[in-house]
Amino acid sequence: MLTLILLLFLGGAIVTWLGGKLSPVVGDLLFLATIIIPAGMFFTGVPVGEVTHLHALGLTLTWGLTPLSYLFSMIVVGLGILLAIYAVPFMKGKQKTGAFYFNFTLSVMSMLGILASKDWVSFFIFWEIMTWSSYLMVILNGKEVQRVGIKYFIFSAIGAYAMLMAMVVMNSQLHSFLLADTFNNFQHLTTGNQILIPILLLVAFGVKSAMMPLHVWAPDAYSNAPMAYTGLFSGALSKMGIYGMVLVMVTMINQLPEGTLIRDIIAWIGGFTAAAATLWAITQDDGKKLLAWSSVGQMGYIIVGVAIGTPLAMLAALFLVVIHAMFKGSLFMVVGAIEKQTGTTDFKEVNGLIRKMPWTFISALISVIALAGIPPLAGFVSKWMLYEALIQNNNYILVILLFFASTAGFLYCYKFLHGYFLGQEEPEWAHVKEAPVAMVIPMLLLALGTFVLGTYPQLLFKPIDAALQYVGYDATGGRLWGESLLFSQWGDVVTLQPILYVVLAVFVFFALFLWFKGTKGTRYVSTKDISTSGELPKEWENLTFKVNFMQPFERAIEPFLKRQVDKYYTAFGNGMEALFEFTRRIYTGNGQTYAIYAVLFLALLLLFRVNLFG
Amino acid sequence: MDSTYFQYLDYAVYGTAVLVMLTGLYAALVKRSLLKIVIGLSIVDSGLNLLIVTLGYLKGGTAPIFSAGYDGTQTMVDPIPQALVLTAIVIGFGVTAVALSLVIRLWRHHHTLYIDEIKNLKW
Amino acid sequence: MKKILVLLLLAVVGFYVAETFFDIGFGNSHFVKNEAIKPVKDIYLQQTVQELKVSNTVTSIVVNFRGFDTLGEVTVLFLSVTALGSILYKKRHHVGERSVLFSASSIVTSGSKLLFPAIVLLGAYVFIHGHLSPGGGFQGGVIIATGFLLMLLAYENYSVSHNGLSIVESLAGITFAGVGLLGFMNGGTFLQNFLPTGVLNDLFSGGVIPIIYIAVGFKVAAELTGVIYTVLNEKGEQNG
Amino acid sequence: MVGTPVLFIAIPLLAAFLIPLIGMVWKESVRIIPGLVLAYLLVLAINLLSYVTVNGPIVEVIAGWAPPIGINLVFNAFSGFLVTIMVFMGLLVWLYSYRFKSNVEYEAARKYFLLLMMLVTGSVGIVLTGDIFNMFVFIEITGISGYALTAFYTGRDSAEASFKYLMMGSIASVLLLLAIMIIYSQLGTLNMADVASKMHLMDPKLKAVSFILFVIALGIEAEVFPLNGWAPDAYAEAPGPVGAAFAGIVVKAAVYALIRYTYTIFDLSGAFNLLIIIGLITLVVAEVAAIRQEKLKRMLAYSSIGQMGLVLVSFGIGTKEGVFAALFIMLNHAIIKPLLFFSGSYLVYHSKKKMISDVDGMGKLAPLTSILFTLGAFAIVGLPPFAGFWSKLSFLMAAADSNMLLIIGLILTVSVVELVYYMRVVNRIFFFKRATHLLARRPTFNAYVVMIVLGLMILGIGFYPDSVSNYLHHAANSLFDKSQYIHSVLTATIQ
Amino acid sequence: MIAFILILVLLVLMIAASIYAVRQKDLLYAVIATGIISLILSILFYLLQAPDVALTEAAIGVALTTIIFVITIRNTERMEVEKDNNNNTKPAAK
Repeated sequence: MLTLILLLFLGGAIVTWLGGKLSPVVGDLLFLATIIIPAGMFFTGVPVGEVTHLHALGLTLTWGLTPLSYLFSMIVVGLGILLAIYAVPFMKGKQKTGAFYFNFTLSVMSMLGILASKDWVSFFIFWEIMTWSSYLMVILNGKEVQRVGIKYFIFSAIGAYAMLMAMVVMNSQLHSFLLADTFNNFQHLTTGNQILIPILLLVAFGVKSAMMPLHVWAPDAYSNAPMAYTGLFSGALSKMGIYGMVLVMVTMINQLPEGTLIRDIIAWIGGFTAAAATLWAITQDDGKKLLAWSSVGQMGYIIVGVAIGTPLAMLAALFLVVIHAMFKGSLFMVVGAIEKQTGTTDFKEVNGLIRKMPWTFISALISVIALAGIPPLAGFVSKWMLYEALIQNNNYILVILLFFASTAGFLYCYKFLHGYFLGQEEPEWAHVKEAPVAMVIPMLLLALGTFVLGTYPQLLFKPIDAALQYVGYDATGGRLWGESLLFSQWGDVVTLQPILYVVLAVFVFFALFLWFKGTKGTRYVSTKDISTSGELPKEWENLTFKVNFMQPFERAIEPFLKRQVDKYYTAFGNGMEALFEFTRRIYTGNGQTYAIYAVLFLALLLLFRVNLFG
Repeated sequence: MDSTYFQYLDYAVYGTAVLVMLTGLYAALVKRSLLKIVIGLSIVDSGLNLLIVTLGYLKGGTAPIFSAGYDGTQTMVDPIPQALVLTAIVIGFGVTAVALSLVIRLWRHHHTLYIDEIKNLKW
Repeated sequence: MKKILVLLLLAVVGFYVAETFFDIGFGNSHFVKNEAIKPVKDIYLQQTVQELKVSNTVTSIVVNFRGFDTLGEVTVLFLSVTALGSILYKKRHHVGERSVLFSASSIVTSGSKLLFPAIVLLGAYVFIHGHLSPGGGFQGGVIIATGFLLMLLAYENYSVSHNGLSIVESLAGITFAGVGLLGFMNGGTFLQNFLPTGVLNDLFSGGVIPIIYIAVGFKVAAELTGVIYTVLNEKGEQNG
Repeated sequence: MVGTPVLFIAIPLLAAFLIPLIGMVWKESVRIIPGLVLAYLLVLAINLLSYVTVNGPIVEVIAGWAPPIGINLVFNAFSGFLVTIMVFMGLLVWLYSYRFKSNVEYEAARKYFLLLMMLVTGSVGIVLTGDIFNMFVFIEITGISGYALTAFYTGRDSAEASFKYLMMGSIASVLLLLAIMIIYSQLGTLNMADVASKMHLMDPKLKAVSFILFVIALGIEAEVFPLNGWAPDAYAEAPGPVGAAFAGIVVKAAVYALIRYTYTIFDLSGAFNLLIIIGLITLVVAEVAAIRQEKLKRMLAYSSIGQMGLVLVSFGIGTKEGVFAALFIMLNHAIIKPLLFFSGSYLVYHSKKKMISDVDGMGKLAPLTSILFTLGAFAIVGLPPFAGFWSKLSFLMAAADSNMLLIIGLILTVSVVELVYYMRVVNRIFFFKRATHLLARRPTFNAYVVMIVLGLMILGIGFYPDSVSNYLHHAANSLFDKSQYIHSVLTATIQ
Repeated sequence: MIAFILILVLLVLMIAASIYAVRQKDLLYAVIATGIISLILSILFYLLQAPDVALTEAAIGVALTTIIFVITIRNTERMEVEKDNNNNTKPAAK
């Protein structure tokens, strides 16, 4: 069944691509069918625990789902379907639709494949398919392909090759590629490899989950890919790194004496990622970039949770994994819709869309609230639990760091909301209409999902619980989430509902208030109509008040921003290229020189004959 | 031919062959003219051929031909290196001819045989 | 600087190569003294008389024992003619414009005319008697080619038919390979002798060996003539 | 059995001698006959290969003298496998250039196809022969065909490339003859199996010297690092299909020779380490040089050299898995690199300088060619699920089994470099704006067929690697079983 | 004795000829020197009991190789240009 689903995806991708050549409509329909039919089959037909075997090159490829991967695969499939529906109107009239559909489908397939892999070989195969299909997406719009695309690919390749190395080393000593075998027999590895392999794997997964020194690809790649894909990219694809990290943490690191040290380091890296990425997000003036940095930051939270590794922290992390997929998916869709309708995503240019695109605004609002971690939405639940877990674990400084990140996060949340939707309507955007229904519904659904999960977190806790128990966490009393103050104090059935009702009432009240008050009496001034202290602004000066929106803040954090890792990587890259350039001058172009090399080599070998051959 | 004198030659022939090869190789590696390089390579071939034939030589041996006058007692020199050298000479000639035709082509193209001028392809 | 480096390298290489050959030794049996080592040359020297009835051992090696090498070797020559033609290929042929090495005096021209048949005959003799006396297909072929060379140099307008050359060359080559294949069909292996070997030191002895050597002779003659002809026809743009 | 190995040599030679004759009356024959010959050889190779995998090696005696005396050809699983690849590639190269050269005059076309056929024959001879000196002769046949083909286009700098090639080739043949004679002077035989069985009797000093000479001589042909200066020039300046033939056929033969000497003939333990060292250096330098190239074909050439370095490292591991991986890499390289050369030469066909920047925006003009190029690029850097991945995986597994962690790390690092330069080209093809307005040349029908066949093979091996792994295992076992090789050759009789 | 001296003289001549061929700037003389090397070589072959090889070397090395070298020199340039005076005499590259 699983094989069939993957094959359907693969075949569908090709058929879609070919069909798109015939007629765009056929391509659209085939694309939707390709995503939805196998996805439906996945929900209905794949039992957890069923195992399929394939053989290749003397290796056995084993496929099957575990509770943990089932949790992740629901994100993939769910987000995949919604984004597919969203993508059809989004891509209408654009070029390279065929390539988009093809890579989209392959991405979904490869992610499911990763989750279904029970051995490292197929894990790696799908991992690489995911990498190159997402790479092709990143460069799809043809902007900055050499810089952004290559950067993404280099980092992905470093990660993938680290994984490749780890898996062949494990295989050479344990004679098995099965995930379970390598985890269970981890102790049989030599001591050096016991350190080396988890580090390699953490690098591999750290790249995909944009862990701090390895994150530099992420903001560019996220913002450069088509928005219909970025939701999947940030929401699901980066979660594959988290999936791998969870596996490594609970299986390998736990068996290491140095495990706690590694955990601490990773947790700190995660915390730092969260804080720094948040600061970066604040300074962005482009919605895409802002969300991209925000994604990196959120991954930082998740990494902290996974690294701490107490049941509560894991619970929080996995919860955040799911809802991050939802609200970030929704937000990227929002940006995509704005891009589609207005043609730009720059805060400085777009504003006041609240009336033009109300439904988009509502989904953005809900998602942003979830992102900021404000109760009663789901973001709050996960963050609360994360802080709680950290405090239980005596990681007070880390808590402060995360708290700082979280608070700073409000700034960019506000900036995002304000940038697009609030403020004056510009006449420039008078023609803008609400996005097509097929684009609005997926984002609304996702936004509402965060709402529902904030209210009934048990819906999600149950599968997470199953997953965690599968990877070896003992549940006291059958449910891990009981450890959280949030639920043990207030009971887990009603939980946050009272708060919710109050908030909802206030919300509805304001909505009604605004409805009745209407827009009468509002004075329209140009957004550029600001005091210039007697100096006449020049034509090209953009004096929108959103320019340098956060200037004081930016000035405050300037010293941090100066130290970008990106710069060091670039310098390193340039240095390498210079070295390479130097190296290739060995080939002087003079045939005689080559002949001299040959004689030189001959002389060297003859001189060192004894050392070589005894 | 008196074989006693040949013991003094033990190293002389090999030494000469190697020296001739090295001289040719020196020309091929250092001289700037393409033709000189080809000449050098053909000198290397000469030295090599001498070396190989010398290898097959046996003191007091006769040529490996059972002509009518052969009495069946004399030792014969090793015929195999001779056969190989025969092949090598002909092949060497073929390669030299190709090399010279390339030299002519390069002359046509560059109007110089100075090898430092002929490096459009590099790095 | 470069010269010194090269000299140094050559000294190292020369030292080791010379040392190796001094170790091997000169003029005596240099094969490793061991019962397992039975040098192939002894078998050759024995079998050439007993089996093949060819008195010139080098011939029997070149044509029969290691005849495959020779097939490859004539192929190399054949290829180098082709290569020459391909490398010096020009779209327009300047027929008759040949580089002149020296202006031949009448003595030279008439002398060449007289010498030419003699040289060709000598060449033919050499390759027909290849299995009996020193010489053979290569040597004879080269001698014939020298005859043509003489004619080409002496007579500015002397030309060799390109088609004729390639017909001779092809037929000779086909004879070689064909005889090889006939042996394959008759005796079971490629190039195997399938004719009666006759009596030692007889002109008609050695089975297919003379046939192959004559083919080689024709082929080499045609090919070398072709080489010279091609290069000669390459009239330089300067210095001419 | 349908034929014997000697036909691999005899038939092309016969055809080569026949072509000038038939060409006089029927001009088109000069194009067709080489193709027919290669097709026949392919059928022969496949038949013999399937026979050999079941019944063990075929040892063909030539001129009726059993092995230590005469020359012999050995068609076993290892050599047969390589021969099959080579003949197949030869056929594809022929098919590709069949119309490609249609604008060339009769004389030039005759020479081109003749030389191409002899290039394949020489390489096949190198692989098949069981005699040291005979191998030298075949190396020379290959060499001369190679020089001539490199210099085929008169307009370019091809003569320069060819001259470099010839210079190195001449040095190689001198060293090769020296090495052969040293062996002969000690063991009194030229037969590989015989030499191998007596190698332990040889003075270790002489053994080492002759091995070193062999390594340098064959290393020049196999494009090992300090000896490969000629290679990028020759690849880049030769006509596109010939570059593919070099990558797919000639280098394979040279590597085969090197491996045959290391594994079967010599018994030096340090030889494997030497292979690893030179392989690694070759790999690193070639890939590093490739990333800074401005011309497409040169880049592909350096990449090809790098792959050969990887093959040598893999052989140098010295285990059966290592050999398996090396053969797999060779197979993949033989399929993928020609595809890259074929499609790449069409992508830059319109330009005179053949720069990498000339591929800008070709994705729109020549979508199929571009996609095939991309497929090749993805496959050669080892992205799953294409063919290159499996060979890379098996190589890494073999290396890991021998605990060569540092080497794995180094090779993977170099792979990143490789990825970068291929992806840069792919990006240019699809996402850059065209710089010139010259029209792209449409590939001929034959070229399409060839490229699509290669593309399908890449996909086929990628999705179903078991389709070839059986042959590879047989080949690896056969290379590894030295005593069986010696035995089968020395007991060979006239069939 | 005579053979011994003859061989020695030939060897010395051969080395001398090869060095001359390498050092001579006039390529025509250099080629003739290589022809002389071949000639000496073929005599040496004869003395080393290899008449077949001697014959071949005499025909190919002395006659043919020299001739094609000479033809090539006629078609290209006669004097070798060395680096020392390249500013003056080196033909301008295209």
